[in-house]
Amino acid sequence: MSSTEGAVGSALDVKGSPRELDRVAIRFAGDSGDGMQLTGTQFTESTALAGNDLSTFPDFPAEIRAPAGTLAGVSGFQIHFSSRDIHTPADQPDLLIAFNPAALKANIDDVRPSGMVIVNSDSFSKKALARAGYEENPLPALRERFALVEVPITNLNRAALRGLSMGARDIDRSKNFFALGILYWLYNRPMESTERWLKSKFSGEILEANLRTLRAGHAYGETTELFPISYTVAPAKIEAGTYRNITGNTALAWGVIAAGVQLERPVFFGAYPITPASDVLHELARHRHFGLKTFQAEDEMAAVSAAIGASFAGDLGVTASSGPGIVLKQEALGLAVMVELPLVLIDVQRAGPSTGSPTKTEQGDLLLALFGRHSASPMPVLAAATPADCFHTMIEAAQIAVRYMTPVFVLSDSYLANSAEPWKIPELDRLPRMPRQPVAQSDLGDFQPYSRNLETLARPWAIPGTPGLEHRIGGLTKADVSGNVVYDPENHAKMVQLRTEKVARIAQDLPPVEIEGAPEAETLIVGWGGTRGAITAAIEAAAEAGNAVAYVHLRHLNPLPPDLGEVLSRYRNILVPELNSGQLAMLLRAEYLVNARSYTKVDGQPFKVGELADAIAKTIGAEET
Amino acid sequence: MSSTEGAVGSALDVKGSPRELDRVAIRFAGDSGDGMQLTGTQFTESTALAGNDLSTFPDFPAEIRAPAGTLAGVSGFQIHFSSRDIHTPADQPDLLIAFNPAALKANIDDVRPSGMVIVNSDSFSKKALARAGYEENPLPALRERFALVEVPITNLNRAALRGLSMGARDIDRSKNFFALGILYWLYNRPMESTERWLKSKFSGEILEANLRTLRAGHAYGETTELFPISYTVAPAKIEAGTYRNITGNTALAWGVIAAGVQLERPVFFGAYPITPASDVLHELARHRHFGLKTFQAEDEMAAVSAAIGASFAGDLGVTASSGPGIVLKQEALGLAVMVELPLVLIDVQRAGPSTGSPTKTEQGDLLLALFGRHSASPMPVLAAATPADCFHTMIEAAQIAVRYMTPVFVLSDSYLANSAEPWKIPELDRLPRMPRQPVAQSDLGDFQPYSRNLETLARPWAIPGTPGLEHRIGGLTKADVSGNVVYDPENHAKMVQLRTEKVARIAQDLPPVEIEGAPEAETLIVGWGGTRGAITAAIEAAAEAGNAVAYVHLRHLNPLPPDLGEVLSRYRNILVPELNSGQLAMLLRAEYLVNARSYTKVDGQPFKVGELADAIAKTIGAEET
Amino acid sequence: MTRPALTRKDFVSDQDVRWCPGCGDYSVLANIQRVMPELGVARENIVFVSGIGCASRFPYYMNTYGFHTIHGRAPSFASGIKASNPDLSVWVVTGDGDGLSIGGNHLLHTIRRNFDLQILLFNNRIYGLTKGQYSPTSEVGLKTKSTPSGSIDHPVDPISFAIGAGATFVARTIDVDAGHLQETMRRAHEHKGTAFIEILQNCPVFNDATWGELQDKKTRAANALVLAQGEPLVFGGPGERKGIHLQGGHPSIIDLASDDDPVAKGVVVHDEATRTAAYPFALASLARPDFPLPIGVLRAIEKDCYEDMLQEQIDSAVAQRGAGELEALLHSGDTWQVEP
Amino acid sequence: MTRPALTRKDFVSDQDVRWCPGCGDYSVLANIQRVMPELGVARENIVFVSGIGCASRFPYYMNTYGFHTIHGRAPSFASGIKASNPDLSVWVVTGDGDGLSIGGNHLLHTIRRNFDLQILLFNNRIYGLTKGQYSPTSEVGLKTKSTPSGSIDHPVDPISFAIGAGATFVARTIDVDAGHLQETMRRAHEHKGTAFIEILQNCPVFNDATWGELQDKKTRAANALVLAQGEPLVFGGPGERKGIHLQGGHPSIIDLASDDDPVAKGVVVHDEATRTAAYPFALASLARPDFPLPIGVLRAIEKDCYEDMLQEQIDSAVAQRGAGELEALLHSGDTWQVEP
Ligand SMILES: Cc1ncc(C[n+]2csc(CCOP(=O)(O)OP(=O)(O)O)c2C)c(N)n1
Ligand SMILES: Cc1ncc(C[n+]2csc(CCOP(=O)(O)OP(=O)(O)O)c2C)c(N)n1
Ligand code: SF4
Ligand code: SF4
Ligand SMILES: [Mg+2]
Ligand SMILES: [Mg+2]
Repeated sequence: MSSTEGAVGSALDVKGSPRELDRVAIRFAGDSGDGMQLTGTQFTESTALAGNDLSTFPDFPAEIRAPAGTLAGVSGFQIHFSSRDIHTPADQPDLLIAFNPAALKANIDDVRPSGMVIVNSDSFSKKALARAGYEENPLPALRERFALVEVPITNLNRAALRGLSMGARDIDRSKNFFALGILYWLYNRPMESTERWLKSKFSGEILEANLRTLRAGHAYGETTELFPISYTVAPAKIEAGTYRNITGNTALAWGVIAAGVQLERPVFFGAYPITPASDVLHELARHRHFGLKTFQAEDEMAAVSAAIGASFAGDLGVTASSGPGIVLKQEALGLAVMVELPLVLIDVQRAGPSTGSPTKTEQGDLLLALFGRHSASPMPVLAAATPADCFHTMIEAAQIAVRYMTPVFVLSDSYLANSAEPWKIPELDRLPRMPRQPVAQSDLGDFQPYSRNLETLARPWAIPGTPGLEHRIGGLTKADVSGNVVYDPENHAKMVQLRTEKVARIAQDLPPVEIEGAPEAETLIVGWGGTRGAITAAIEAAAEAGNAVAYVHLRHLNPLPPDLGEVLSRYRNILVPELNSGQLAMLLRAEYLVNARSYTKVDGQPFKVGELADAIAKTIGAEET
Repeated sequence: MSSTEGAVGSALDVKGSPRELDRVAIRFAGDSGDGMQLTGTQFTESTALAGNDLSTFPDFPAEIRAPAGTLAGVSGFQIHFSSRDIHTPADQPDLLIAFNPAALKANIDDVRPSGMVIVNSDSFSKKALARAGYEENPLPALRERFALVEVPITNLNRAALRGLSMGARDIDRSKNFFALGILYWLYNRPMESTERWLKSKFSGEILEANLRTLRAGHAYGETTELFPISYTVAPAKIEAGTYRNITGNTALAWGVIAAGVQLERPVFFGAYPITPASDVLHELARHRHFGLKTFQAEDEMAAVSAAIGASFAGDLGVTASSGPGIVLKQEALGLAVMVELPLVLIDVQRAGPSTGSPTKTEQGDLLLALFGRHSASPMPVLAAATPADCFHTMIEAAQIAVRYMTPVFVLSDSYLANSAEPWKIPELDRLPRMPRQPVAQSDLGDFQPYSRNLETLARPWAIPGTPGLEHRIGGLTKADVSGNVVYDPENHAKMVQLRTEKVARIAQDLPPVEIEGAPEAETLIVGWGGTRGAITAAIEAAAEAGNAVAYVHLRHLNPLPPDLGEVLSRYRNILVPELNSGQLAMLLRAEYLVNARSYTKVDGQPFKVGELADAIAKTIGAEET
Repeated sequence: MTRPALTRKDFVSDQDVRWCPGCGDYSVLANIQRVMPELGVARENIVFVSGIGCASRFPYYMNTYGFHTIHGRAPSFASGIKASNPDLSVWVVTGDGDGLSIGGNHLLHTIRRNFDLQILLFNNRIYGLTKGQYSPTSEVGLKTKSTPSGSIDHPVDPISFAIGAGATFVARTIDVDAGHLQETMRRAHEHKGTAFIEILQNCPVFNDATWGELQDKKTRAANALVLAQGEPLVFGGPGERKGIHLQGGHPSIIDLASDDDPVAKGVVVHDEATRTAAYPFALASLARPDFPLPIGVLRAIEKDCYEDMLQEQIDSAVAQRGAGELEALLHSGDTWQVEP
Repeated sequence: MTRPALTRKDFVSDQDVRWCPGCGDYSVLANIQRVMPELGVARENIVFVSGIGCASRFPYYMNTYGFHTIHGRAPSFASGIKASNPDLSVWVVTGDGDGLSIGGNHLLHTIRRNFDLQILLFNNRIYGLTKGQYSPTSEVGLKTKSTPSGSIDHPVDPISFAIGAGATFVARTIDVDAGHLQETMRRAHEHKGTAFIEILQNCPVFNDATWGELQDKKTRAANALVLAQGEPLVFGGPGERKGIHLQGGHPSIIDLASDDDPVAKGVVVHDEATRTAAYPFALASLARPDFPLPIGVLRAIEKDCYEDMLQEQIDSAVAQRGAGELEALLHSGDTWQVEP
């Protein structure tokens, strides 16, 4: 794209060399129809190619189409990129670009004081202001608090596309690329990836229009006086390798595929659509050439039941849902526990209760995973820590399911599902593997469906179609070894104990607890799941402020790591930050009788680094006084 | 029934005066077809009329018809009666009456050493022995260990009914009444209640046959040498009043009716049949004249949804189920939490997991009640302690539901459901009442569906049909006060907090914790639900053995009584006996950081007094060393 | 009490309507708000109950009582409401996913119990709210987010399903056909028992023009068999005239000259109230492209309603046993006195 | 490999059968164990899947693979099994409660997807296992434990429901009619796609003689319309001869003289494979007491099976894109190198 490079080149001539920054956070905000997610993703790709570390966070309106221009319809996308490694999309954007008054109103309070705010000035009509709930034009007042830049994006875009035969509406649809062009200039990002993407997606006039306005935006940034200077962010020093961006849901889907390949079992994925889990189904459905069977069921009970059926028949059965759907799967999960078949259940947690706020995030389902089935019905529970970690967590869950012949619960959340981070693509033969028990082979001796592997207590996986292994399983209390239906008390107690012990034994495969931060500190932070980025950043911030603390982040919630109790006992205070009302804290207190204190937030939003850092400081302070 | 009295009278002449006992436990055991439950119930009525304190426990085969004569088909009924008050059906029967070899085999090991065993000797054919899995006739060996009485019941019954035109099969069906007659003589029970019952149920030859054989059995007991002596058990000294026998399920059903009367709301009961909860539906369906609407739904989701709909429309909505069905209701319960409507959910717990052992008992659903819904979805939880207590627990639950506008969870179990105890019929105007908020009245000001009562935080119950209160509710996150759909984080957090606080406030209505047994002891036993009888008996036994302990039995599991923490802090050891893997113990440890230890059993059976007494002794011992 | 007559505005709630521009739901909402005042039911006696989906947001926009429940269960909530208070006019709004996918079972049982409800199934043959997965009514081969290589589920026909469930009132109408939609709502309201109505609805965002020929006035006449009680089953585009013949249970199309008497030629005369369900089933089996799609009331018969039979049982129980007395209940059966 | 031919005994498991004496389930079990050897399927390739109920204990008694699942969901488990391994012969056993009450939705969707399964619905019009509550097929007025004053639910007809769901094979048979039951099982096995079979079953304990006239050989001829492909719909008790006439979608009964040619008299000739569902729907609408109850195969048509279409999509994906490569997947889309 020589033209672009030329442009950047000349930018330097005109305005002097760009200023070097080590981190920047940008938020794109506009109406659902303005293509903010797309614009953000494009900027992300380009930034990744520029070699920065980055973290993104899309913030959609709820699963509803709000009237154009209203607050309810505002869609946002934030990207944080840096020359050092970072862990969150940042609490406050340094720059906000707002496509209409509603977008401005919904986001302005988050912007860093005296940060930069770019608005599409063409969109600030009386009507639009009213629809956003502004009595008067807010821009004058904002000039005091921010570096406000008013750009008539709509008209500039129209001007750029003059002469094309497209309709006015189609022309206006391109305006986000004009804005993107400005930002590419402002932060000296390469435009190739976006141009390549446009060419792969569009052709003819639409392609022409988008390319033109993208470049026009770039040129506009370069030439107008509105932007006195541009910025660069040097590549981050990151481990060598091949990288890509990945969201949590894509990582989960790919983890499912990888698990099938690694375990050499076909995969059956049964699901019923639900936000924010649907994308796992969507992604998997695109990969039939892996022999992957996706099944959109009529409801969650059918989805999980079909998956268990497939596991019975020898596939790796997987199912995914969120809050309300998870609850509906619990009865069938209880059966999977009873018949001891491998299965992975993915719970992409969302903000509840009930239908709640389907597009918002929460860690509300930990206790549901542990106790959401009647009677003693133990299931291993794993939680993913970052978008890319979803891939590894899923693979480990599948390995446990097959090695121990048990359904396994995997917890992700809406934040992980939609956030992206750069991911160093792993070498496949380096992926950790567990020894797994082979599928039972035809034998002519008498086969006992509930005989057990002495190490794991797993029963044999005896697959229909294998001569000599014909047997019957079901949800009624099973006799030890034979699996026949019996009701005597001793056997009942023994089977309850065996199932519990089997899940407890998974602990034998867990690595020792890793203590990060300042292991020798007196305060320990214990986290789990998708809050890892925020907690890590907060711990670094706290350390810089002289409040060094130790940090343990749990992937395994059931069973808990065997040495966790000993580790906890070493610390005077234990703080457990969670996006729920204190569920892990409760488990730790009950299990280890330690005074684990909670720092919780249940408002549908991820933790902010600042609030966590404060909480850490307070805990330490609290202890000193 | 002069004839009978005559008979008893003459019995005294022949055999000298009956021996006085202060307690006796009898177990009836036979094939599912032998009418053991009926025989037991009849003996129970008669014993109640005799003024003894009593406790019964039926033990059905699982929900399957097993082949006649097999172990799987054995049905049992145990009654424990005494001249002092008792709390359990007793660990070991003093007398076993076995109608066939299978019944003998299944029950003999429970009988008190050198206790009495009556068998129907006609049923001990080679074939029958084989079907029961006996290689050889066990009777000779038993003569050593027990006072064995062999009665050819089948033939004696036939003889008694000779001359009737009934078919052989019908004649044999009456043999349980012959046996009942023997026992009535043996324990000097009045036969009136049974004769009255027979007359109410049958007529013609069948009535004639049953009456005849009943009396023949009585006369047989009196005249044969097999029974050297008969027994009496003096009436217990119990509080004056009118008494009746009641099972837990009947008490629940009557509690539902009473709640409707007391709250002056029509009752809508929606349920889907499931053992052991079905009888609540069956009982309620018999009382349409209370204006009671019972609805057998197509499944559990429909049952609870219809009940919530009825509550929205102004009825007291109630629903009942067990393990698997409870799990299926959780999604709708989450909605009830969100829309804050009154509802009572009854969980008659059974032994799981999955389909498990449907007719066996367990306390496996406490954590399910608390944490079985996604996200923070708090519900008050109450548990009934005895069969009769089911009545009062149900009424209190309904009062809480309406006063706080919340769904309420009531826990019973299979043991309570089917056991009977004598119950002093309460005076209605003495039943405790809570102040309740009135149903919202038509108002022409602007109505706010999520405005709150300052004391209880309850929102108004605004019933369709009321002019001026038209409003919309639903499962999406609600705006404070207005109830509109909104997604802003502050509101989300506030509503989560309000719902939690509302349930927590119920504690303000709870009485202080009552400490029974020896309050000043160093060891405290904490129990909940249907184990009350066994724990009470065990504590008395332990005290007699010099192991006095304090005892707290919880009805309120959420919220917990406000002074519980302080109470727990007074004791050096805390033992929590539960028929699960330690669910309450976990809550107490997490909430109060006290080292509550568990004594648990999960084998489908209720606690035995003996094993509990031992556990108590061990705990104290443990502490001393 | 006499109150001022209601107008359409009285049924418009204060919430902004949140559907995509061009969504068929707007037209349905507007027309229902128009019909409501004509039904002569006081606002406080009307309840709209829905499940989850775009269509299911309907209750928020009606200034009546409303309950936006959970996915698929709306008919059950409505059953409880109706049983609790039979005087209420209860309207269920559901979608092809809400009503026929997760909610199929409740729809089946609510219909067969014949509660006096109106059930409106908005059929856009797609999951709108969750952003575009195929639904149980989507045609085989439909490419959606969850079926990038095309759906492989044979769709279910809501009308056949409803008749198979024993529905006493079954109709089909079209989102954009204001007159027909309003008339159908009136009929549904008048019907005593469960009135099941499939509304062909367009989702311009995820499944645009799925009912194209029927929504478009120009092509409708050729593709729709518009039903009228007592009238022969005649249809046809400009310049054509055709009729439906039914012999031995086999439907066929016969061409008619403009002066033919359809009935004489063997065209079936529409009857909403045949004794058996054979005829409405035959109508329901008319599927495009071979046949025109029946629009209008396919079936309307009388049958007892659940809530009425329930009330009768209560009344006769009271008549026979007297109104329930708690005191008497607690003392029923064997009791005994313990003297002080 | 050639293996010794199987006999009935090979299909009898070692568990004692636990149904009440006289239960209709015994006869069904015995006859299915008799047919199995004739089907030529190896035991290890047969799977019986059931829900919860008396009938659902069936798998324990078959010496094949078996899965006694949870209440109402058996068709979904079976769908997963069949999708996982289409070579298995998968039989679903369910009841009127299991299949049509809690499980109605899964039955509907499994049927319309047309997985190649045999679904046997044991219809005793009662909940047996839970000791006698009415079911969705119980007649109005039935007094049961849960309806002491009589059921007020209008029953659903399993056959109409199945046809309404788009079933490709629908049949009705009788527990005690050994020959007909075995023949029906053979037909079901041969059919490619979901074969739905209603088995009229007696529950002597809780709903005795609910199918009395049909189970009793003496009265059967007068009350059953036994279907045979290509044969006219003729029935009648001793000394009577009647036929079914279908005009304009209205069924009626015509009396025939012993020498009448039924077809000439307008009696319909049975055809399992009509293009539209109008005819089988008409048959399904024949209800007693007005009409005899059709027994036999009402419908048998060809339609793609879900598992085949799924496999086709997989095969063509592999054909177009090659077998999936994990390495390639992880590197797809935009990636970048970070140099050491
Ligand atoms: C238990 C549960 N499962 C899944 C979902 C997600 N969900 C909401 S609406 C919907 C389907 C909506 O489709 P339809 O009923 O056709 O309504 P439309 O949006 O097309 O009007 C789904 C799958 C949910 N809310 N609850
Ligand atoms: C989720 C759940 N709800 C309820 C039950 C209780 N239950 C078991 S079988 C059954 C009905 C059985 O009736 P049907 O399917 O007709 O079988 P039948 O016993 O008559 O053969 C019910 C309600 C259960 N096991 N699980
Ligand atoms: S997604 Fe479709 S159905 Fe939903 S509001 Fe938009 S246009 Fe209407
Ligand atoms: S209850 Fe009825 S269906 Fe069940 S086994 Fe007994 S007779 Fe058969
Ligand atoms: Mg839809
Ligand atoms: Mg049945």
